[in-house]
Amino acid sequence: MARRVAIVGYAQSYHQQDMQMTREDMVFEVAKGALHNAGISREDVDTVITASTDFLDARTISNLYTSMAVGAYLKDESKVEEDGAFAAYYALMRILSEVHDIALVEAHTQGSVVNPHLISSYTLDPLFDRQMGFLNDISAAALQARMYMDKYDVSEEQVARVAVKNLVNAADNPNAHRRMPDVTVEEVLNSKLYYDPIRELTMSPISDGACALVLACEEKAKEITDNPVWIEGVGSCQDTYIRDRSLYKLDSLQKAAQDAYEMAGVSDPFAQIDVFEISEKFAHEELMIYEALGLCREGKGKALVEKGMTEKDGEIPVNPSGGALGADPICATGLVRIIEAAKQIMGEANGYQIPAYRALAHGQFGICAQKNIVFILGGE
Amino acid sequence: MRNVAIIGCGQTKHSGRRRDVNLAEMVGDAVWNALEDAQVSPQEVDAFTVGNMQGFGGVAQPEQWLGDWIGASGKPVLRITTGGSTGGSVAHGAYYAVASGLYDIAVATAWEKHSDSKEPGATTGLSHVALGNMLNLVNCGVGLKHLLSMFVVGAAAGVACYQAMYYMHRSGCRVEHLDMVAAKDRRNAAKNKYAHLQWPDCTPEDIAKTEWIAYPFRYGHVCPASDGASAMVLACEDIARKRCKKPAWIKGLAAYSDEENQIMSEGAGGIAILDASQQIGATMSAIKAYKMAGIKDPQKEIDLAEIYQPFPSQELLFAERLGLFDEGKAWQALEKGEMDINGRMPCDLSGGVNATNAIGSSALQRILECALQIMGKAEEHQVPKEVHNAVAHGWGGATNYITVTVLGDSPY
Amino acid sequence: MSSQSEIVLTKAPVPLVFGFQWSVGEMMEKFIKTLADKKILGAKCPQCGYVYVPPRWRCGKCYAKIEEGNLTELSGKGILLSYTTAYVELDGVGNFKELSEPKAIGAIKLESADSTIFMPLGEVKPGDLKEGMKVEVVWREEPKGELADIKYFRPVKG
Amino acid sequence: MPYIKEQRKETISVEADWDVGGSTTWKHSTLLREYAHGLKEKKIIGSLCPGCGKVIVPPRNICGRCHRKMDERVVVSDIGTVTCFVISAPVIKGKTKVMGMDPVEMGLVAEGERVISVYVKLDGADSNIDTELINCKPEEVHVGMRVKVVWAKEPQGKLSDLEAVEPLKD
Repeated sequence: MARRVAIVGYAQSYHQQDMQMTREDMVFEVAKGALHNAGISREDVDTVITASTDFLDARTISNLYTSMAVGAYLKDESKVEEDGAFAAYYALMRILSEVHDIALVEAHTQGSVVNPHLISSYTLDPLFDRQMGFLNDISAAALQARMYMDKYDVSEEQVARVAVKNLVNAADNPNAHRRMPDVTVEEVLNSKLYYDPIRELTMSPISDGACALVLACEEKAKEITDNPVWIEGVGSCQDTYIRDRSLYKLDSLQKAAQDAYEMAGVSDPFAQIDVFEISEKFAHEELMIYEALGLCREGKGKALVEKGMTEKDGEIPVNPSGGALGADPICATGLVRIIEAAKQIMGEANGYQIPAYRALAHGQFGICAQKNIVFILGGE
Repeated sequence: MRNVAIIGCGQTKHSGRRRDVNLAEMVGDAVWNALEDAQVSPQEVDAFTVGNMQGFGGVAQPEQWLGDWIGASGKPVLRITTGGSTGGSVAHGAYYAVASGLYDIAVATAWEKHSDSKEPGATTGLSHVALGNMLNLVNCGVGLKHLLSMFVVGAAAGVACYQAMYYMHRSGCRVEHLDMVAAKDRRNAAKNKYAHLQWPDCTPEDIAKTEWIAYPFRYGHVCPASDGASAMVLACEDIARKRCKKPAWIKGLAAYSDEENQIMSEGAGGIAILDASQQIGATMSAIKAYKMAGIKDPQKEIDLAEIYQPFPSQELLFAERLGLFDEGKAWQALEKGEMDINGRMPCDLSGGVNATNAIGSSALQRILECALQIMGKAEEHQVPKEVHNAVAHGWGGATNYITVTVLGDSPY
Repeated sequence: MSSQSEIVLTKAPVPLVFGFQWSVGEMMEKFIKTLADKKILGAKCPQCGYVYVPPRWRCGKCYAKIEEGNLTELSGKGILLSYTTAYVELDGVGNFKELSEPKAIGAIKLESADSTIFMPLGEVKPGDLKEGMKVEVVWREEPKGELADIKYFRPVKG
Repeated sequence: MPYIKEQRKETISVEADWDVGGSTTWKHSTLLREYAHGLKEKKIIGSLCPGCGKVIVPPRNICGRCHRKMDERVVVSDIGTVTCFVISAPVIKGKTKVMGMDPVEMGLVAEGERVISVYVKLDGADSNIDTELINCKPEEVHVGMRVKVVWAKEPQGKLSDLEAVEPLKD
């Protein structure tokens, strides 16, 4: 990369089911919080990138009435209409270009405004799949899960163990939405069945939440903080539409991860990365993500869970924060992963801290994780 | 800083009803035209930036479905949207993708297909902008008469009416000047084979014959709702010099937003602190973009402009904000023919948004048209002079979002 | 992040429904109209041979142009790649409605096609569904050249 | 109008609905309600930014310039100045439709009347409110005109209590 860019401040809301707060206030608080966390003022910021979607916010031009709240007034501003991790990616590009030095990134969704699963059905091919009427992100994930589980002989118990790990982890994270310290595999397997094998506890909850991040170029970062987290690598990729891709694997994530690893000089992610924060919208997806990230061979994701390797105290902890199963304020989810990964490196993950020098954060968007983005973060 | 150039442009024919194609095919047409123009194969493209306003066409995140149609599967795709200025923001996204050094060739594409909505024109999308706010007003007992006065004057023109009145009051510009702008843009559009409202010999008198919407706007002043898509191929310096005889360099860009002139805030609270014709965001964006481009006197150094003007008053107003004319003097320049194709500062030779408005794509088209003029590929509406520098403008939100892009025939 | 202001929940007092009418383009029009003859069309890429269902004019794999002459008639039989049983259904306003009778949904690869299509399954108990199972299309009694002509897919008997 | 017409093949369409009303619950602050309630006592409430001292009517939550909450409330005058106006075309029965409704038929506007919509900066406020100007001929309205709020006969704590503005007579 042409310049080193660091994360120097962050903030997130207490993600919850139905936040008694307007979108504007929620955005204001995280933006203010991130600037405060970085110890800078709005005046120091060069560019502001937000992430939200018109359908999920139920407002066309979703950023229109939050520009003031986020602090974008008379700033070079833009909006990414997908996961906040892509907003961080755009902000990174803006700083790398040397046109801007400090960027504020914000992302939010209030799932309580309109059911995001309904909106997911609006992303389908309107000429064919949407006309059929039954496909949405959950039913598509169910087809994906069945295909993956049949192909690699993965049991429902193994998938449930992923959910248990993340939901128990979420209990230690005060910002998470679904915090279940005592949840068991049985409880997961007995939770409400939506589309077989997807159950209430093997899919992410519908959350309200927001988060914000401050990125700075090297010289500014060093002025701002003694504890910057450097972006060492990034990769992003969009897969083919669901009709024409292999559903049982995440090719686009694999490609995104390869790009990010290459940029960061990571040849063995298992050994070289200390903690992973990933956006698993469904429990089975986490296993597929392990494989796409190169943590194990194809179809062997279940073994990592069986051996407890991705537990908080395992060799490669995944989602010590509880991940997307712990809270899923759609557009904020990926950006929260970046924040959680950065917190681990900064040593600020109170209650779920893992000794970490290098971390991976993953964001996704679209049905069956069509679009993926991977960040590799590192400390000094 | 890495230099970035536009090396290929593509667009579709715009019209009120592109029912011969579906959305994916329409966007595909524009992208394939751009790749062909740039002589770049789809395999060579490193990244895509895309955008439209999803409420207008009813498909959420349409790039996930139509990504395959534009050669984007297996590639990074970034969706950027900012209302009316979406196209400009998408182009800026592609600039930053290349300028960052992460990618060498990026495609920016933006589109709108209004006819996919059953409601006329852009009703669905536009009403969705403030629907929640309007309902809050209703719940707090807004008077029917008040709503009526908002709609009777607003109808299609909305806040632009007020903006025009503010501007006219300040500058002394009159309705006849709006007629002149509209006539010029429709004549210009007739020379642009991709434009929508084409009227070859349109005169200001023709426009003056059309009915009033609300003073100062007549039906003849207003932009159409178009179906169409546009795309550009951007590349880093090495590739641009190798592949393109005359690339259009992006020399400066900025997108500063000014919310204090918005008429309404979240939950229908007031703002409108400044009058909507002040447009500090545009002034600031222009200053920053010119500075980056090394342009000291835009009146002398800029050869032509593409201004985002759904309404003719905006062409005059923003031309001043972009520093192309003295404050309050654009209408006098118009009278002297300075904004015509042979004039000192030709504006919207493509017909601009006033003639073609596929909302998401409109601001990208402004940049694309400047690039065509620099590359000498504007065909019938090519300006008969050397174009060294051109400025493109985008405008959106509720009068608050701006994109300004300065292009040149050399990166320095 | 503690201060929480009081909020008002705003619902529309009157129905507010927007309609969309997507034009389908020539390839898709042919596909839909041909359903009236109980035929499913695919499009075979002349360069890489990938067969798309429904048909389209540009290959997303190798980017070659696909012409009308590349349209190919498919058998209406295929194999089940995956399946799920729906216990709920999303209504038009985003509520999950419990289904009194669970519905089966399949991901199907039609014979000599490469795309996966997502279709309702019928005449089969959820427990009998198997990956790799042969399935066939069941047509509406009087097909009219609409997408609804495809009623569902069922297992091939025998 | 002699626009160049083009003929194009039209393919068939497929359809779907987007039930915005049914699927959405918007979350709003209580500010507008607070403002409407104030109107019952003929009080026009604005929010004051403790940073820049600007007063916004109706109240809003956040000052973007100062990036801080505008928690203070102030009452502004019901007299103000027209900063901008727009005059409608004559409203004609059966021709002018607002959201499918006919304003003449509903008795809201007289046949042939030209509605004057104005932006008014009330004394003590820094923002404009949009309202209607009544008891004034379209030829007479001008920027800088002093106007006064016309209150409903029996204010009920609704936005409609602030009916319109009319020219201020000295």
